[in-house]
Order: sequence, then structure tokens, then C-alpha cells
Amino acid sequence: MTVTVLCFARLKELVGSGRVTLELPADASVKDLHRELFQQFPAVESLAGQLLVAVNGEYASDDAAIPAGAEVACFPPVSGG
Amino acid sequence: MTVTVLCFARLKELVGSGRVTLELPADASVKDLHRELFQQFPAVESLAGQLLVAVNGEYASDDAAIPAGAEVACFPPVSGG
Amino acid sequence: MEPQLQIRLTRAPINHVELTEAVRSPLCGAVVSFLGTVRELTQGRQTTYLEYDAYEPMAESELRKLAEQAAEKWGLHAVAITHRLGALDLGEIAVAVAVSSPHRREAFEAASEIMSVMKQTVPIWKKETWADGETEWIHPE
Amino acid sequence: MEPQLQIRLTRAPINHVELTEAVRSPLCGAVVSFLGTVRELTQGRQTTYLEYDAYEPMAESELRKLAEQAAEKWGLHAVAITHRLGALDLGEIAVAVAVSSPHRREAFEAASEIMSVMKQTVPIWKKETWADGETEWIHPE
Repeated sequence: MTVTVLCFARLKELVGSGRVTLELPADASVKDLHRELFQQFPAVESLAGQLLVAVNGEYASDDAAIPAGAEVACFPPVSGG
Repeated sequence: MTVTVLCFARLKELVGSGRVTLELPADASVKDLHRELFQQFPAVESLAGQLLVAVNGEYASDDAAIPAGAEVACFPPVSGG
Repeated sequence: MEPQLQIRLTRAPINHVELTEAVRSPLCGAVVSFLGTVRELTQGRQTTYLEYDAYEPMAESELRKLAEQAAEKWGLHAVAITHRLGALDLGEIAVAVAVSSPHRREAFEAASEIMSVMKQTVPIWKKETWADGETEWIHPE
Repeated sequence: MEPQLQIRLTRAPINHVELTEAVRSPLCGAVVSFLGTVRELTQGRQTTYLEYDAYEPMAESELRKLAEQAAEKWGLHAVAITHRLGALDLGEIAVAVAVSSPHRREAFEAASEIMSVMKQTVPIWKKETWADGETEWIHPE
């Protein structure tokens, strides 16, 4: 499936865009998404272990599945407030 | 010595005035002041054990001496804020 | 640097904006403000209005001590405290405290402690006028 | 009674007075407000200005969750939170929180906890522009 990932902050700088398109297997997990992101954008590995993923506006763990058509976002640790 | 005592809140109600004049020995302590107050105004005994005394704008313990000419104030526990 | 202290007793309504603005600074990342307002119900009993009386010179000096000690203990940039005296309607501000500090935790701790100590040491008293017409000076045991 | 919640993201300067007034009520004796403002110095390094970016729909929903959970936990009457986005000058307000509660301690605890949790969970990011021209997204480890 094709997944569009919204990217923010330092991640957005590293991938050069606020959204990137990844090709993932139909049963892909958040961990698979990370792996694909590192492969397409090797510079993103500098954020390995720090990146957070949200699926449909909720935080998702590494093992969570990514449903087809979901809104997916990926970002480094937050620093608002 | 003659000591003028400023009275506040419930104490002011009980003595019927914002200031009362007491006749005390020259070496009187805060405890002596309490005793004289209860004698002149028996209704004030309802506040026994609760009354606070300030001498020249600072809290004074029961054993503290009252210097001649000091500004003396007496009042029940505070409830501002 | 010496902390900025602003201590006031007033019979006019308290302008809480003025206090908050007084403590703000580009040197500080955090401002915490507290407003104590007149509550309609106390343990189910209806208040009509409140009156505050004070031993004014000592209340001012105790508030100043409190502000100085808090500023020193928590490294505050500025502290502003205003307490209202006289008659207050429901919802009006009885006391306002604003503090600023480089960091958040210190500002919260300081404002909270200023309020706790104020209620123990500052010679100000509250008189309730209840809905049934009874009046009562409040003197915590 | 349901707590009143007001959650906003804005690119305009934050009017902290409006937040504080929004939570006041004669049912409450206590209002605590927090302002997070842009600090000139961070560990001795000079900031020129800050920028905040957000994943806006999720930031709003996380702020709302946070306000609901705090209101429930501390029995708050009202919670108002506004976070600024875009470029901010030194001293400007980045975030404002105001809570009201019948009692003081709950209001302080709630406002403090809202700020702590916000810094962990709400997808908003700060970019420093330092005086030497360098820029840096801040991502706590």
C-alpha cells in the first residue's frame, strides 16, 4: 500500500518536505515504516530511536499496524509549552 | 505603665472598640497583657489560647516583654488570602 | 540581581492584569498568577458578601517579608501581591499574586507557598455575611 | 457539572486576560494562570526569536484530552489553554493556561501538571534562532 507520512520539525528538514510517500506491505507496522523511511532518507537515521508516529491522530507503538487509508504522521520528541 | 492595644476582627467586636487602654506593670509580658485583657473584658476569654500579639509590628511570644511606648496589637487567628 | 517586589493593600477592585504585566520579563520563561475570588458557597452555605479588615502597617510588612523570602528561596525575578480590603461582592478578587522566574517549577512552587504562608501570618481577617443575615468573623483554629 | 474547556492554537499574540476571565466564576475561590514566555537566555546562549510549529489537529486533540483529564482529576470548574504558533519575539507569550477550582491547592496542582504533561505529549515543536544566526529545532532526548 502507498502511505503518505506527514513530517514535522527536524524530520521535515531532513526529508526536505512536510509529506513523503512510502510504499509499504499491506500488513506493515510502525517499525516497518521507520525502516522504509531510513532506507529512502538515510539522514533520518540520526533521529533513530527518537521518532514518534501517530496514526489517525493518536500515538502508535512500534508494533501497531498501519491501516490502509490512515492519516500517518512522524516527528521527533515534542518541545512546545 | 499605660499600654494602648489595637484590637481587630472578633476581638474588636468583643471589646467594643478598635483600641483599649490597659494598666500593666513596667516589666509586663505578653502573658500579663492577655490576663489583664480577660479581666477587663470577660467576654474575651472565649478567644483564650487563640489570641496573637504583635509588638511594634512583629509577632511576640507569650514570654516576650512589652517595652514602654511600644505599638501593641492583639487579634485572633488571621483569615486573609 | 535584586528581585522586584510590589506589595499593595487596596479598597478598590484589583486589576489582576496590572500585576501579571508587572512581573513579566524577557529574562523569565515563566509567570504564575493566583487569584483568590469570593466564593458563593462554603460547605453548602450561601455567602451574600465578604468584608476584609487588616492591621495595615503590619499586613504590608508581613507581605513584604513573605515576598522577599519567596524570591530568595525560589530565585524569582519579580513578585507582586495585592490584597483587597473592605466589602467585596461574590466573584470579586480578594487577593492576587503574580511571580516570574526563569523556570516553571519554581514559579508554581513559589506562588503556592506564598498563598499558604499568607493565610498563616498576614494580619488580615475575613468577615462572612451569610444569606440568612448572620455575620461571622472567620478565625481558623 | 461538566467542566468548561477552551482549547486554542493561534498565530496572533495571546491575550492572557481573556483566558483568565474565561475561567473565573463565583462558584470558584481559586484561579491559577500560567504564562510561558520567550526567554532571552538559555544556559547563557542568546535567543533572537523562536518559532513554533505543530501537527495542528492532533495538537488540539491532545490539548483537549489533557484539559479533560485534569478537570476530572482535580475537580476543576474550567480550563483554558492557548498555544501560539509561528514566530515569536523575546518576552512574548508562547503558551497560556488558566484553571479555576473551588479550592487553591487543586488549582495549583492542575495548572502545574497540565504544563508538565503538555511538554511530553502535545505535538508542537520549538525552533530557536540564536544570536549567531544558527537555527535549531529543539527535541528533548
